Amino acid sequence: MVDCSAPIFAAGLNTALLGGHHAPMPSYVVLIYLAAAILFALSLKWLSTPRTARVGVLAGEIGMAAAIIATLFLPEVRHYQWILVAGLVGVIAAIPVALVVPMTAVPQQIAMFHAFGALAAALVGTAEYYAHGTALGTSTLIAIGFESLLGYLTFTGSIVAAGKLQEILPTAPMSYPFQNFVSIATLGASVIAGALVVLYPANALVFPIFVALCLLFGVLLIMPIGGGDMPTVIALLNSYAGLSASAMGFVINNKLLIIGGALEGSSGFILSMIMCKAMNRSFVNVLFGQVQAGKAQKADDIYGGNIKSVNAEEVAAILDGAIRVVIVPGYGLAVAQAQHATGQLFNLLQERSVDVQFGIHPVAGRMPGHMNVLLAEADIPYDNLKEMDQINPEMENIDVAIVNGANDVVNPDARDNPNSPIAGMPIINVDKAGTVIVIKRSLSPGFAGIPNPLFAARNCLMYFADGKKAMLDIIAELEKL
Amino acid sequence: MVDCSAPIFAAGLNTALLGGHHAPMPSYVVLIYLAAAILFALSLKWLSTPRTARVGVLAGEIGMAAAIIATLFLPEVRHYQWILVAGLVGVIAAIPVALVVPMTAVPQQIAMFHAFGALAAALVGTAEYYAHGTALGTSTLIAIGFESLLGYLTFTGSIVAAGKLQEILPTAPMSYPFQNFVSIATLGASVIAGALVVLYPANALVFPIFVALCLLFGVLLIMPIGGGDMPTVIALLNSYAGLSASAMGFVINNKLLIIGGALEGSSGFILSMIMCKAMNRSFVNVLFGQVQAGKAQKADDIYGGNIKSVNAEEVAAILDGAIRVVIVPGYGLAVAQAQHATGQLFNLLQERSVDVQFGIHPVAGRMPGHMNVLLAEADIPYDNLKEMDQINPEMENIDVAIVNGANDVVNPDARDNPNSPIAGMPIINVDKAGTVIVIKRSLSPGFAGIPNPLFAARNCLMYFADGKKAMLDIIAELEKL
Amino acid sequence: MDANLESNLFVFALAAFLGYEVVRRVSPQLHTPLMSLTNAISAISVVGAIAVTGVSHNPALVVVLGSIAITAAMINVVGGFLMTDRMLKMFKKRTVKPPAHSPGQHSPQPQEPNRG
Amino acid sequence: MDANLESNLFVFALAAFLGYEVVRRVSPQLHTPLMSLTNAISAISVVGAIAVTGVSHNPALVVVLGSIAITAAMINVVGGFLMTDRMLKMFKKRTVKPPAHSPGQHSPQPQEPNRG
Ligand SMILES: NC(=O)c1ccc[n+]([C@@H]2O[C@H](COP(=O)([O-])OP(=O)(O)OC[C@H]3O[C@@H](n4cnc5c(N)ncnc54)[C@H](OP(=O)(O)O)[C@@H]3O)[C@@H](O)[C@H]2O)c1
Ligand SMILES: NC(=O)c1ccc[n+]([C@@H]2O[C@H](COP(=O)([O-])OP(=O)(O)OC[C@H]3O[C@@H](n4cnc5c(N)ncnc54)[C@H](OP(=O)(O)O)[C@@H]3O)[C@@H](O)[C@H]2O)c1
Repeated sequence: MVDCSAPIFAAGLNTALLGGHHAPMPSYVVLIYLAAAILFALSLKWLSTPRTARVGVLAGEIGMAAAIIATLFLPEVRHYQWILVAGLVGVIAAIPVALVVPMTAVPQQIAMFHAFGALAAALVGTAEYYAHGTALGTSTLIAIGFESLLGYLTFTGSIVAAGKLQEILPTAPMSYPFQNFVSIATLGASVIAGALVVLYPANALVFPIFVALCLLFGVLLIMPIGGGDMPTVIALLNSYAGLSASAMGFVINNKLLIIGGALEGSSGFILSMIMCKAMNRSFVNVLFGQVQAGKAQKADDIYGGNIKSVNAEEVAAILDGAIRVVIVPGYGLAVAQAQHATGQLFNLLQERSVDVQFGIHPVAGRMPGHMNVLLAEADIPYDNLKEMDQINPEMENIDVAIVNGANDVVNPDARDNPNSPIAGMPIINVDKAGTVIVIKRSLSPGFAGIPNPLFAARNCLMYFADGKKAMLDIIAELEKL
Repeated sequence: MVDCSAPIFAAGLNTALLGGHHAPMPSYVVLIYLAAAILFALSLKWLSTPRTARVGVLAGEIGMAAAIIATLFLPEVRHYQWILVAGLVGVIAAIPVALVVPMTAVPQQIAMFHAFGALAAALVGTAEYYAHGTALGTSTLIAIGFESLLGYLTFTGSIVAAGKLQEILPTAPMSYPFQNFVSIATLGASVIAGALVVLYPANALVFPIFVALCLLFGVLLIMPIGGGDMPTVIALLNSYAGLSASAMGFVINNKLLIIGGALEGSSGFILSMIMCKAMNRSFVNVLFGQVQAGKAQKADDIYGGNIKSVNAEEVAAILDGAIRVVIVPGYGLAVAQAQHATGQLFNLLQERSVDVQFGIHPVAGRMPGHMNVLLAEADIPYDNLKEMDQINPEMENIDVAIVNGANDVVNPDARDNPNSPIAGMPIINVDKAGTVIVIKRSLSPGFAGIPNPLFAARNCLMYFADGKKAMLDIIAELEKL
Repeated sequence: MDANLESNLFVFALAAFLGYEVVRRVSPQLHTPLMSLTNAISAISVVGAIAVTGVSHNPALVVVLGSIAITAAMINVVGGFLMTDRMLKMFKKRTVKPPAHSPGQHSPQPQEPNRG
Repeated sequence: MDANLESNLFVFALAAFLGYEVVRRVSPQLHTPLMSLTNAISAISVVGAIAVTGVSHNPALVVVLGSIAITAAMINVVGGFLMTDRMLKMFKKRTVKPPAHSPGQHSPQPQEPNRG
């Protein structure tokens, strides 16, 4: 028979130390987990184009459902009453929220979902610690440390981010003396507390302190960052939440968790990179709530005497003679909830045989792809939504460009003035169109806080109004023609 | 202390049964293997464009070197004299071959390298069997079975494929009565023998029989397939060799082998798919050596009285008046070794301010990308090598298309005649150019064995000559002008 | 190195690489649904929450923490998938109305382009 | 399921998926070097050959088989990488000669395109 010889025994010991307190999984669970992992990867793959995107969501849902059901069949799972009640509460809480949240509030809603996901990951780490405490091996304790740190900081960080996006919390970058020092000291303290947990797992005091420090660090990390940078931050928190789930996978030795978490970890990371690149800012820059140095021109120097303002009737007359029109939406469109009115104008113009395209800047609005979601909500076919690189070469053949609530993403200074704070950020070249009509409520600046020479350009007309009202008025005037 | 309790013990037992006869690896070896695996994936990723391709090769080489060195440091590795001598013999044997093999012989050389790689995988499986035989668990024995089956069949199969490509073996599809039955019966017998190995590992007879059957099956599988299908077959054997290495990874529980093998497994599979698609043939079709049904038109009906033939002087005169020229190379260019002469013509035309592009069909020649390698050898910048989809839309603006040794890939029947045996295969639309000059030795058909209505087209001129000689003669005439 | 840790490291590295390759192909117009979908997927931690809650010999504190984790994770799962799908449902290939259909990329009546 | 088998299955599935994603982006003009490179990489079986040859208590037959395997695998490794690099060295971005440089995509002298 089999003897308990040294190498075998050592292998058994290792298994016991790292996740080995979980019984080996039955084969069918492993195979279902494997299938779920592949479905998750396929799900992201299929999301790459609108044509297959919904199949992708379905794949993700099936993978998730299969994984949950398989887990319920694990032999060691017993407390079904707790599990089912807790699960049901979650489902019932989520459905109405997910179905009614307005599309303009998607960023903060994603942040809130994150907060819950990260909380779950952190709580599982905590539970593992309290369930097995001293019996855990060093590497497992380290993994629990990562899981908790990332989970708890993402939890509070995401709540702060959501608060800023919903404007419950002040959106301005909040800075106070020694701000970076305090943040880094808190992080340092959390890491030390975490190390103490690993070294003295039996000490009842260090774990709660560790948790408190992590929660605090999440707040300190996000609080100083300005509201406009929140989307980048959310993508980054996305990444942290994923890494936390991955760490949990290391703790309980579950490959599906590792894969799901790693997929999100890299996805969030890439997205925040893409956003930084599209804004021409560095990562560190965003994270430390700094605004890029550079001398913006004085508003009065630019605007003084050069602003030509129009009303709805005049805009309608201009549109009546146009053949090719480009609409460039921006954050103001979301604020004004003007997507449906914009859709109506689109339909009206199309009925009048005008060729209408949308020019979508990658960081228009407050999160990547924000404008696409809003315009899709207004039933605008996505074939008519053109990316920056597609629309720019056409711009010289465009008769009228309508800028609705966008500002920084059409600021020619970014292209032409190397001293501008947003120099180098690629823009949509509306200034190259025949006529530009800019709809916004005032001459106040956009997210970057700098004036926009476009407004004073020879071919630019300002229509000062709320984005939605402006659209509806233009439609009314156009219908009279 | 730790007790030898049931679940822990079970885990230890499993470890012993599956790959557990190898001592656990030192951490640094594991980390180097992990780095090597990532380098392999990066290597393929960087190969995606010519700009980064050589960095990709370097990454692969570093990964491989690191993995080999780390393996030499494994504690259980002892017989250094054997290892070093054997390795050195391999290195010394490979270098001259790799450096002198002509670019036209690359397909068969790849097949030969395959044969060696697959042999190595199969021999390791065999060695594992003889080293641990009866002590191996069922799943390990199954993995050894896969490793040996795939390894040995790829070994003989690749040699046959190389022989056909080198035309040492007859290139025609060799069929004999009950051919498919014999092949499938041999496969069945190998599988049965493999099952017997798993069931009765102690029996000294079954393993050699199993090996012999696998070797035989490799020959029977490839022999009936025509020489022109060899590239597809080689891609498929590529895939098998990878899967065999992966199976070895399962046997000795080495993740690096699993990853390296899986990367090649999917790569070979995709490539054979791409080739089948570009030829509009089904996979099964290729594998069973079948030629697609369909009625080719009679050659005499098409060609009779419609062939206009030209000589080098006339071609030079036509080129002298051309502004935009496309050269479409085919298998004949490789046979004639005409790449350098073609490069000279390219340079000469460019010096005369003619815009010269190459139109590369994905299955021109006898392996994917074959033409690119040949033309690159002749120093033609790859920016001037256009893919089929890039060149076709331009074809109507091209003055002269020179077809050098291509036939099937410019056969308009594939596009226009739904009854053609190659109907549906995408082609390069040279017939849409102003004038087409086709260089080949005769009116004999290409790989698909069917006549080509292009040769009888109004705007087509035939220049009957060897591909290289034709190019040199045209150059000589052009230089006189 | 411990065999589990070893294999987990390989799995993590491969999955992160795969995620990178897959996600960077996602069209920018779908970046918001992407964030929402990966968010839902990372709530796979519900599996861990169930495993930790379910074990019968665990102390009450652990079961309570686990149950809260299940609720939180399920909110993320269900909310994330539903919201993603709701967004994607809005992405339409073309409007069905015939007048909106015909103009397409270029104006149907051949007219001289005029500027402004 | 045995833990090793489990993790090996995950690793295999992820690597195959990753290979698929990476390889299908490879430009068709590089398909031959690709075949040659993956061929070289799959000769990673040399690692297995070394491991099996090296173990001191293995019977002579095993050591001989292993040594042949090492030789065969090394031929594949060295030959594969060298040949791939030799092919790729030939891929040039642009010829350096100035006359060949200027014509580029379009003919430099503005002339009417004539046909044939
Ligand atoms: N998308 C992302 O992922 C992301 C992430 C982080 C940061 N950002 C930053 O956000 C900015 C986005 O640029 P953007 O051009 O879309 O927006 P923006 O530069 O922030 O400008 C928005 C404009 O909308 C106007 N507006 C506000 N409410 C309005 C209403 N109800 N009706 C009409 N107009 C209204 C504002 O002017 P009035 O007040 O005069 O009306 C403002 O000038 C960029 O600087 C980008 O770097 C984007
Ligand atoms: N690339 C791949 O991966 C791959 C794989 C498998 C199969 N195939 C098949 O191979 C074919 C490739 O098409 P293709 O157009 O390149 O070649 P092809 O259709 O096989 O025709 C080659 C032509 O070259 C001519 N030729 C031979 N030696 C020559 C020489 N010394 N000088 C000048 N011409 C010479 C031959 O005509 P003469 O004898 O009259 O000179 C022949 O018509 C396709 O049918 C494809 O499906 C390709």
